Amino acid sequence: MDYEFAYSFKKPQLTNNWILDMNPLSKLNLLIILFIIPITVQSWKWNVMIIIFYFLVALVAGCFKRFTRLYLRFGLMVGLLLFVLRALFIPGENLLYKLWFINITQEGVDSGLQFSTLVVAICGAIILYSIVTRAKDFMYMIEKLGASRVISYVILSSFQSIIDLGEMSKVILDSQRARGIETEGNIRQRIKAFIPILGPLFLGAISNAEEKAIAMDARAFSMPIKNTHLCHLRSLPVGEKAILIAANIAFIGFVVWRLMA
Amino acid sequence: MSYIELKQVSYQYPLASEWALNDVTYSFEKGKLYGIIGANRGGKTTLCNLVRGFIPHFYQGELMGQVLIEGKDIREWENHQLSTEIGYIFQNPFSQISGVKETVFEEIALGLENLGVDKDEMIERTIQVVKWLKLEDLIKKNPNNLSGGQRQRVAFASIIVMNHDILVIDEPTSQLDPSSTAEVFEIIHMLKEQKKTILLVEHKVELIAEYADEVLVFEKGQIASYGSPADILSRKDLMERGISIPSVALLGHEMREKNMAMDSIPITKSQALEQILKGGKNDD
Amino acid sequence: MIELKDVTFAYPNGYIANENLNLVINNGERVAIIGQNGAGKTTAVKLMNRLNKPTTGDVIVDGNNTKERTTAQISAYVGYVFQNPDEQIFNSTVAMEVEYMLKYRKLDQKDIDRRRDRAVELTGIQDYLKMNPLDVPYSLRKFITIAVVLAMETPYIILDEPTAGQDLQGLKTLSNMMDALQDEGRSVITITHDMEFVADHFTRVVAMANKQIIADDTADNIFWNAEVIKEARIKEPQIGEIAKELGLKGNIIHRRDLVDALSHQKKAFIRGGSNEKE
Amino acid sequence: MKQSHKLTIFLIPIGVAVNFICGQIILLLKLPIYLDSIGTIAVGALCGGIPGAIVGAISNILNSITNPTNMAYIILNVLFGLLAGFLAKRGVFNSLWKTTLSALAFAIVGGGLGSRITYWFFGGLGAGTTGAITGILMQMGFSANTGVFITEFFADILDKIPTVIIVFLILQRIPAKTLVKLPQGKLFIKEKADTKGI
Repeated sequence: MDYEFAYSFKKPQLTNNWILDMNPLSKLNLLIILFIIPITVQSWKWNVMIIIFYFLVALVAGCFKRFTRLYLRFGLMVGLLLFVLRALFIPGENLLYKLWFINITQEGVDSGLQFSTLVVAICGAIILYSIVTRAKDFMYMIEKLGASRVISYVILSSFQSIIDLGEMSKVILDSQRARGIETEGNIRQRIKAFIPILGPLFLGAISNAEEKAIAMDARAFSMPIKNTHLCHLRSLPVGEKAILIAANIAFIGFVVWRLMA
Repeated sequence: MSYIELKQVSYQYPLASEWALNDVTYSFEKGKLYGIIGANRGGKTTLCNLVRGFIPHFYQGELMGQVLIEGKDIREWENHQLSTEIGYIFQNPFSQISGVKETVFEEIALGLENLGVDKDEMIERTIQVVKWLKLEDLIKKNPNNLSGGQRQRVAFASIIVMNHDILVIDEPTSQLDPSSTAEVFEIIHMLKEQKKTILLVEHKVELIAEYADEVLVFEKGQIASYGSPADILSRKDLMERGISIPSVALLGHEMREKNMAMDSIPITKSQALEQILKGGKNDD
Repeated sequence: MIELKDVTFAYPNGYIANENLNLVINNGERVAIIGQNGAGKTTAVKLMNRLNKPTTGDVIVDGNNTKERTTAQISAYVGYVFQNPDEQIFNSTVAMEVEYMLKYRKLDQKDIDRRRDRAVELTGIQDYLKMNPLDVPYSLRKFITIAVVLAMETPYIILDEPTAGQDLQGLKTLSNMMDALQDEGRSVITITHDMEFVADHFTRVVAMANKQIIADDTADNIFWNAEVIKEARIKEPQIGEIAKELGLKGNIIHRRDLVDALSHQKKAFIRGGSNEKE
Repeated sequence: MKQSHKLTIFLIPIGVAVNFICGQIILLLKLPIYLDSIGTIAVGALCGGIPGAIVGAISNILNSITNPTNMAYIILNVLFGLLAGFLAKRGVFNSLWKTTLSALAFAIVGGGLGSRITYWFFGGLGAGTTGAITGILMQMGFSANTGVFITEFFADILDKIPTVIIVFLILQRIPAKTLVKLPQGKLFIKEKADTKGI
């Protein structure tokens, strides 16, 4: 028996990385600040600085690889596209290049740079938050704020359902292939294969949901009392509280200053 | 003393044209293991749903007669009260895992969280169950990645940790291989030794013969026969009605037909061996 | 004929599920594949209809190397009934489910009717044709997916755990169905944990353990082979266990044989038996 | 908690997962459509507008983890769920032609309101193929406002027609014994339903 593991639940679940261990709501607070700054500043240089800052945070939090993979993909797919669209299509006075019926203008390029860095900077806050915060910790805090365990359950089991149904769809694909349904043929055949895959997936999932409802009920899921938690988070350390207060005051000061200017 | 009592109970599922249970009267006593057998659609699972209160609390439909749990009508029990009184385990190992916990240890403790048990007690009780069911190797694993047999053992642990006096177990092994089946039956055996009241639906009559105190045969929504395993499972006429009996019981009948001495029809392997050896000696 | 020649199968992630499988299944043969979960039974039968493509070695189905065909093409030869019927059913009535592939293959209506009626008769689901398949009880739902495969009239039929959750009536239907198929010269390959079912209905048994075929023999030889039983972690039929404990000879696994042996060799076994007991 | 609502709790995650998995199936079958609101509309139809809206909202939030610009459109997914619940009550999903017509209603939300959102948040040029088409329309002389409406409305109706037809086909196939347990399930039970005991 691994008592060390079993008794580890007595203590708060810590990773010993101060960013990861920060309270989910503190992190949320800080990232909301980072979310709003680009909107108030409206300068692509600031946006770039904030974007670089996200990478640093990810590095310190030890999630550099995971964050970079997600963020780069987003930057390339969405950020780049937003830039290109504006550069190509926004009309203006200063023509840089003419291509068939498309006019690339200085105004377009400027607006593209401004807008795409803004979107990437804002979205970085959300992506970073999803990387440095575990869903179950976030839900724990939401429950502490008074939400019912049903809400946590629905959100957390959505994640697992995506995995489970993904696995299930592979099995179903196999079973329909085995039956003779062509899934690699021409487009008509492939369209025809959609219902035979989605049908059993959805119908099976519903009957599983029925069983799950019963199974969870058997485990007192419908108990009308407040539940306890095996895993808990530590209460806010003084240092973290201080950082939060300082950051919020600085932020409000900053916004006021920008509005005055 | 009767613990669970059914008085002239009939039940029809919504939209169904037939009664799933039809005028069933029986009383279950405390601390016994009831083996429930019968052909499919005989009413076994309906009985489980009824005793656990899923009928009428989850399934609608028409319920007549009375189901009394500890003397109180099932309709008067709140559903959540029943979840603290009666444990329920069923065949599909996959839908019994919550899907929201990352380790088996947390999965097992989930029911205690819902009951509002405080953390220290929760940890102790979970440890106890883990040790009791020999799940030590699994506690750190993700319950969503386990095999069917492992999941079923975790499902048992997740219910046992809640410490019910009554357990309703519906075909727990029908999706498992023989070695997992043996593990599950070891668990059921341990529960029986703890004097839990158990209603066990199971197709594998060999196992019912081994473990049950009483056997109920369901047929077309009614209790066709009931009695001790030795009485019921030795009856050859059950076969003709589509209900299996242990192969050693059939062996006993065939030996009798060949005029070989048999004091009684065996229902377990050890009884069969004993009978054969004794019969042989008597003949000698 | 289905032929597995030195087949090894590894998943894309590198995990080897089957090693050096060599197996020949002839037309009209009935084969049970046994062994505990994880032994590689399901991956092995999936090689037969190309759901799994051999990593090395070849699988030949009636002259077709599965490497050169799609699963949908091989499905004209090998019918496969999955363990869980709910992973396949999607039509709104049982009849539509059984007819779906026949219509997909654009057979003429007369042929469709004939095949459907035959498949439905063999599986005993006549009364349910107009129902939603998911309203049909689970144990019978399995027979719907069997009927779907039977209607394809393939020379080879693979059944994955057909006995799970079946009662005596279900077992009887299965047994009659297998007899009828064999009479038509079709092969049935069954994965099962139910050793009584194997003892009663199969002569040829393939035992698997640890990704490999460890024995391919008659049922009685398999159940009397202590090493195979141990390695494949099988629970042998009770009759066999009793015969063994009594020290009887002749690889007995059937009730009738045990009764015969007991009535004929009474003296012999008593000596053997009492020696053991005392 | 009412019995019928109990099952809803467990269907919401399923709806979310179906929204995601449809995308994966489309990818597997290499089909040129999105179909990312089947789960939302199906749950909306079966369990009511609010559960549908919750499925839409959760799906949108999870989608936003990889592409946060989706967050701007969360209201659309919420409205799809509500609309599905409403239309189901009006019996729309009980006939194929009404269902097909309902694609128009979904496209007015998805394309109409969606194009407003693209206009407000992204000046009409959102990220994605529709953005490129809008751009071309703008070059051809349409205003950003009109351009984005035209492209997104037509893109959306192309997506919603197969979506609602698939939802219709799925709803038809749900067994009566399950339908009776869902809040709006009774709307889909056919009259001569015949189920034998379980």
